[in-house]
Amino acid sequence: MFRKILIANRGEIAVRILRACRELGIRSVAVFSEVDRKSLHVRLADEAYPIGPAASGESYLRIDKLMDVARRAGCDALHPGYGFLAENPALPRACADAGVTFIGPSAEAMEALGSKTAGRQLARRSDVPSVPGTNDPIETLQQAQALIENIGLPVLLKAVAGGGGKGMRVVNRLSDLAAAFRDASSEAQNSFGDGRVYLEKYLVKPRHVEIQILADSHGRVVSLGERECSVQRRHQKVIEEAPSPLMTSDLRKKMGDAAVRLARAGGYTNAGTVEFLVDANLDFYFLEVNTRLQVEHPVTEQVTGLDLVKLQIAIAAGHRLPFAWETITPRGHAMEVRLYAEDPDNNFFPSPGKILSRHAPSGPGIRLDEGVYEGWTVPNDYDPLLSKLIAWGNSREETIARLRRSLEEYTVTGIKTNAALFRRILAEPEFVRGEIHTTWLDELLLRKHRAPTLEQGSEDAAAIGAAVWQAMQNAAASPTSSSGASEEVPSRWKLEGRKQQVDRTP
Amino acid sequence: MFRKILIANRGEIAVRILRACRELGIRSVAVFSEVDRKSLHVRLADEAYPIGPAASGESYLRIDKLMDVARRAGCDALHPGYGFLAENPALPRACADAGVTFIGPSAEAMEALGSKTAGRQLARRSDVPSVPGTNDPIETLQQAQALIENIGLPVLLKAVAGGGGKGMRVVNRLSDLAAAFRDASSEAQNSFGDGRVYLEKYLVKPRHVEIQILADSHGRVVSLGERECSVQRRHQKVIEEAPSPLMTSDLRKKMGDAAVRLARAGGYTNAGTVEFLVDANLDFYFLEVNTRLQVEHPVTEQVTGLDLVKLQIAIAAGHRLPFAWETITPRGHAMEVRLYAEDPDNNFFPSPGKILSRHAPSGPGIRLDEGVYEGWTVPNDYDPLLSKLIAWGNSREETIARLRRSLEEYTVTGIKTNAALFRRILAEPEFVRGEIHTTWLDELLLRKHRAPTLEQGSEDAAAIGAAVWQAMQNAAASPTSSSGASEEVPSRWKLEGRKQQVDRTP
Amino acid sequence: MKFEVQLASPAGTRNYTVELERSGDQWRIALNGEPVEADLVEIAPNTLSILLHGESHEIRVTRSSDGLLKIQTGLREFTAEVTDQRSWRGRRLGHVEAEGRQQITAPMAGKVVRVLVKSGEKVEVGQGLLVVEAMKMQNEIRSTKSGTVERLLVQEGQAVNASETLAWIS
Amino acid sequence: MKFEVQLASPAGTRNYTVELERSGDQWRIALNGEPVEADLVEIAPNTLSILLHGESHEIRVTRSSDGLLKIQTGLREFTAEVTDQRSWRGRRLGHVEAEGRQQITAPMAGKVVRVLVKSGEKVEVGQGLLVVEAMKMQNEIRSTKSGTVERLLVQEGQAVNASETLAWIS
Repeated sequence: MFRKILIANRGEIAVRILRACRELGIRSVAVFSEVDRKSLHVRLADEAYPIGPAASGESYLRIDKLMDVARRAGCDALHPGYGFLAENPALPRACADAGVTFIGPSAEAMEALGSKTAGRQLARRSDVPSVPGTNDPIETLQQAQALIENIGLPVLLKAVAGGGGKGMRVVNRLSDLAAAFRDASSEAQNSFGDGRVYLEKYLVKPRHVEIQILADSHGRVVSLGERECSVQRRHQKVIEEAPSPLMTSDLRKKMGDAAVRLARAGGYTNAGTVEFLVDANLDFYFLEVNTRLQVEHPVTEQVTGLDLVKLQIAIAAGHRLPFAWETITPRGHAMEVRLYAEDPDNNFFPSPGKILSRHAPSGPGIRLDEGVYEGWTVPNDYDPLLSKLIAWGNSREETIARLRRSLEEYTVTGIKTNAALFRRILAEPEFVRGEIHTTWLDELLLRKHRAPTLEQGSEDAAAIGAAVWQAMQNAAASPTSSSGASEEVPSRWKLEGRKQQVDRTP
Repeated sequence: MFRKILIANRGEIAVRILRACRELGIRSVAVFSEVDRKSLHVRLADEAYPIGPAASGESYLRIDKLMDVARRAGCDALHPGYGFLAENPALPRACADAGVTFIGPSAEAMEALGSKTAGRQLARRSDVPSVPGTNDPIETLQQAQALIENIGLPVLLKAVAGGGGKGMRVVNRLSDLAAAFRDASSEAQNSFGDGRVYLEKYLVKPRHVEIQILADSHGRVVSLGERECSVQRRHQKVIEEAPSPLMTSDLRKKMGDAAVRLARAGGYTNAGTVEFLVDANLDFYFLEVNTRLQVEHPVTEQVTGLDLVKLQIAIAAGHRLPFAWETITPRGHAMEVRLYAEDPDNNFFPSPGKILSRHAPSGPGIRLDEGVYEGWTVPNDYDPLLSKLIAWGNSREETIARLRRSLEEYTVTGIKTNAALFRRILAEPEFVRGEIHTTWLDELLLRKHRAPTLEQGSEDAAAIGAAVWQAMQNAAASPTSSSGASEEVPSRWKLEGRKQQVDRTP
Repeated sequence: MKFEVQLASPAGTRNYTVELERSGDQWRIALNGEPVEADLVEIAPNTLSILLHGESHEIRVTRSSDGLLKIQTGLREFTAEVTDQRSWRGRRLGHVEAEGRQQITAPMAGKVVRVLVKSGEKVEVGQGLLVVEAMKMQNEIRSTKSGTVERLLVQEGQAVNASETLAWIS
Repeated sequence: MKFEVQLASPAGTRNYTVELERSGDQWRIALNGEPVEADLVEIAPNTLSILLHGESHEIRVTRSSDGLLKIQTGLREFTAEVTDQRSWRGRRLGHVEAEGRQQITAPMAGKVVRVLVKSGEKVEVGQGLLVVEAMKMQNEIRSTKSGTVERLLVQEGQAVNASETLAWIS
């Protein structure tokens, strides 16, 4: 087993990985950019080293700096997490050169499966059905137009190197193509350092269902079952669950077999995810392979009882997958919501800043994977993912009830979060019935939102609270305040002054 | 199903119950004494009502006040939690009179099984082996002496109404009897309002193993398997786990059958626990029945996947236990540590006070049931239980690793906690091998404690941290400090002044 | 003390009169002229627990940059304006129409990655004006009125702060 | 600035010299005369994160009532006395013996539920003197020396505060 693992990431996933290291008795080494010195992963790691300025291109994406830390700290393995360099074959190559074990697939398997276009080619050869589209990156607008004439609109532009909804644009009209191509390409360049995009047919109202696989270096490949991730906003998953509400044991077997076949064909090792779209006829189409740990891996952990990060480490260390895992049966239902620092009332604009206070939920069936704490400042430079709130229950119904309950307990002040979005989604009858698809949420958000029915008491309490808070502020600001009666005059003048500065209303 | 449940308790268990209510869509009504106005259960409940001064005899033990709140708030059911009135038959009687459903057994079943002496009588009649001792409360010292001559020393004095290690004393020498009798009786009187004690043979190095049962009002009684609670300090459980490391499927079946037999004989309904001692030959002896939810119920929940509080509510509402639960199979291993506000370096003296800061662990396999938050003042008037930290893992080994990892993340300042005790226990080879018994921890604490081997770096960091903290304090206190160089002179004088006030050393 | 409180949320705007009298640690409270049974304590800075006729509510208050208060309850958020009654001048939230010159401001700190319009160009309400990247997401900033781009104050590649003016639409 | 730091824990007592020089947000640090590579930031009030030769440590500091510091690290706790070197007068933690008159103080607030000795009675070190109930537990307060109960300052049923003197043993 390894002695010391370099965690080439930040935020909640770095914390997740160092927890696994600690449970295995392996030392964890964190890296941090200038704005991450106070981040939770630095606080909790055994060791931590600076790797440069905030911009990820100057820090978390710098393979040379990571290798430098690995050498300096004497690491014998490296875990890439997700995002940043996790799907860049240059990282496992650099690790091999430095004699550091990369916890993930080989560079060759990454190239064979991870690149969206190569993955599609391999799927075709492995008899795994895939969505009609290009097999190669698009180089010119003319090329894209020619393809669209072939397969018809709508189409989806996607980053070759991408994931997480970035560098992705739907094209409904030919006139939108140029702008979409430019946007997708530039976002891909900024996010992954690779601006190439490809194009595929955009299925209408499909469901996103993915298969988690594990493959050891002794030829065993197993499927751990599916996750449904159809609730997406602008192609970004926001809720994931296992099992999928639409799943039948027959379909699960077929999709699992297809995923295992594809992984075998690509010589894949370690944890990976094969993403599919499923249509109304329960026909499934290969989408892409994520050659790394997924953000949503906890839902699989909660229903299987397995620790995927520990299994990744064991596989990288050359251990065999015990046969028992091939027959693992899921228990109950798990669901994850991704809490982001963004403002759902204001077009989901990001909301970095200082967390002034927070109350995190806990109790039966609740797991929180996060990289934040009270008093920490969420930087502007990275993903707005704050926390993954994961609920487990005996049934989908109980799981939803627990998520709702824990979202009611969850409070953060100082920054905005999208918690209210989940409160809304979890109350939607369609969601509760499991009738979801990949554009369901975007359509929901276009409908007029009726505010949750609130008893009058809650609004009365807000009015009273606001007045009392103001009275307390006035009293605190006024030096002669403690007796109460004299405080009104100065506070009135303060209010006047403040009111005059307010020159716009929201 | 019920519409509104009165939670006749406080602290973590009140929070646990109100969470179950919320998940079921039932309104929760909290009660609070004067010192509990800011407690978490009051903040999280749907409604909350004051019931008097801090002393529990004037608040949480006042049935009249509880019934008054139930009437005022229109509650149709009452959950007693554990402790306080949970095992007092007067409470279900008062509920019946007020037309409020009591979530627990009938007053008659409580009397038949809950009283330690009546329980022993019933066990004898139900062919359940029990520890030699009295069947009735002891009234005089002479009576006790006569019994001791019969069964021999050592013996254990126990409160008839008791639980949680209170009102309990071991007697090793006849000369200690008088003081032990007085202490046990007075503690029992203070804790339960009932000073009666009884006496039983004190087994040497037995293990404490208890069976969780559920019984509906349609005659079905099921065992949910065992919990081992042998790690105790002064008869107070501090670590509980499921399954028991000593358990065999044969013994589990025998103990489960005995527990079900006893519950049936007592006409028991709702959740209950039958406690046994198990000796080195795997012979088991009935100890007592706890006619309520146990503090340690989460370990059973984690391995069975069941929500015991929701099941209690369903049973009280007249629902049938589905047959499937009878065949439930535990998965993995769960362990709970009880974090108390007490100082393990200072004879475990209680440590109430304000929680200045805290960091609560989370992540895979971790559940935290608690009633505290940063900024809250732990009152001096109740149990020092702050939080129950519960870990689940695929194996006992993984569970212990997760507990250790989460205890390293857990920090509290402002008050002392016994977290360091668990760090010590979880590192003990005997504990890791599962070689524990009910006096194991008390014996461990008598051994000289070698401090955990700490790398020098950690001590260096403490020295540097202390100096920098002091320098920052000096700088903040000195009005001319911001330039740095001039701050030494005033700070030196401040230090001098402070040093002269320090007239004793610890 | 007598306060006018105006609460605004997507569901609408409501006005309340709150009269407060402090006696020791307790507040005596009248809401819209009616005394209410309320017990109010400060749980943490800017967090109040209110028991109102027995119902347990928690209110978190933050002052936003425009001087108004944001009030968070368990499930909802309000914008509140609290004024001492004697300074009440009939001004109401949400009564100012999107008329005249409109200032377009950055909703968060970030980098302008694309400017979609030119000075002098005609724009529709809701039309994209620029794209600001923050937290790895590209966010389109839209016009709040139909009119003409009077002035563009930023260019591509420029870093902007939250609330910084990006353009004027007239 | 130069400080003497004395760290005490059940494992023993150690002395350190820490020299500090502040330059902007950073500290230049020498430990026992040797410069150390350390990066130190304040995470929260009284919580410092220290990267010492790459190792990540977290230190939580609280001042106890006797003026000494309690230092919590992840796994251990120390009592620290920090003194500016020029005021260092050779006074050391733990060097005062249990000699002369001993003051018995309440370790926490609570109620005296039983007094086990009488004034003038001879007691052994470790012998129980009184029982104080706090947080529903009865806690025996023991004599820190062998000698005579010189004075008993409390009686049964009396409430006591933390650190209040309960008795004198001479």
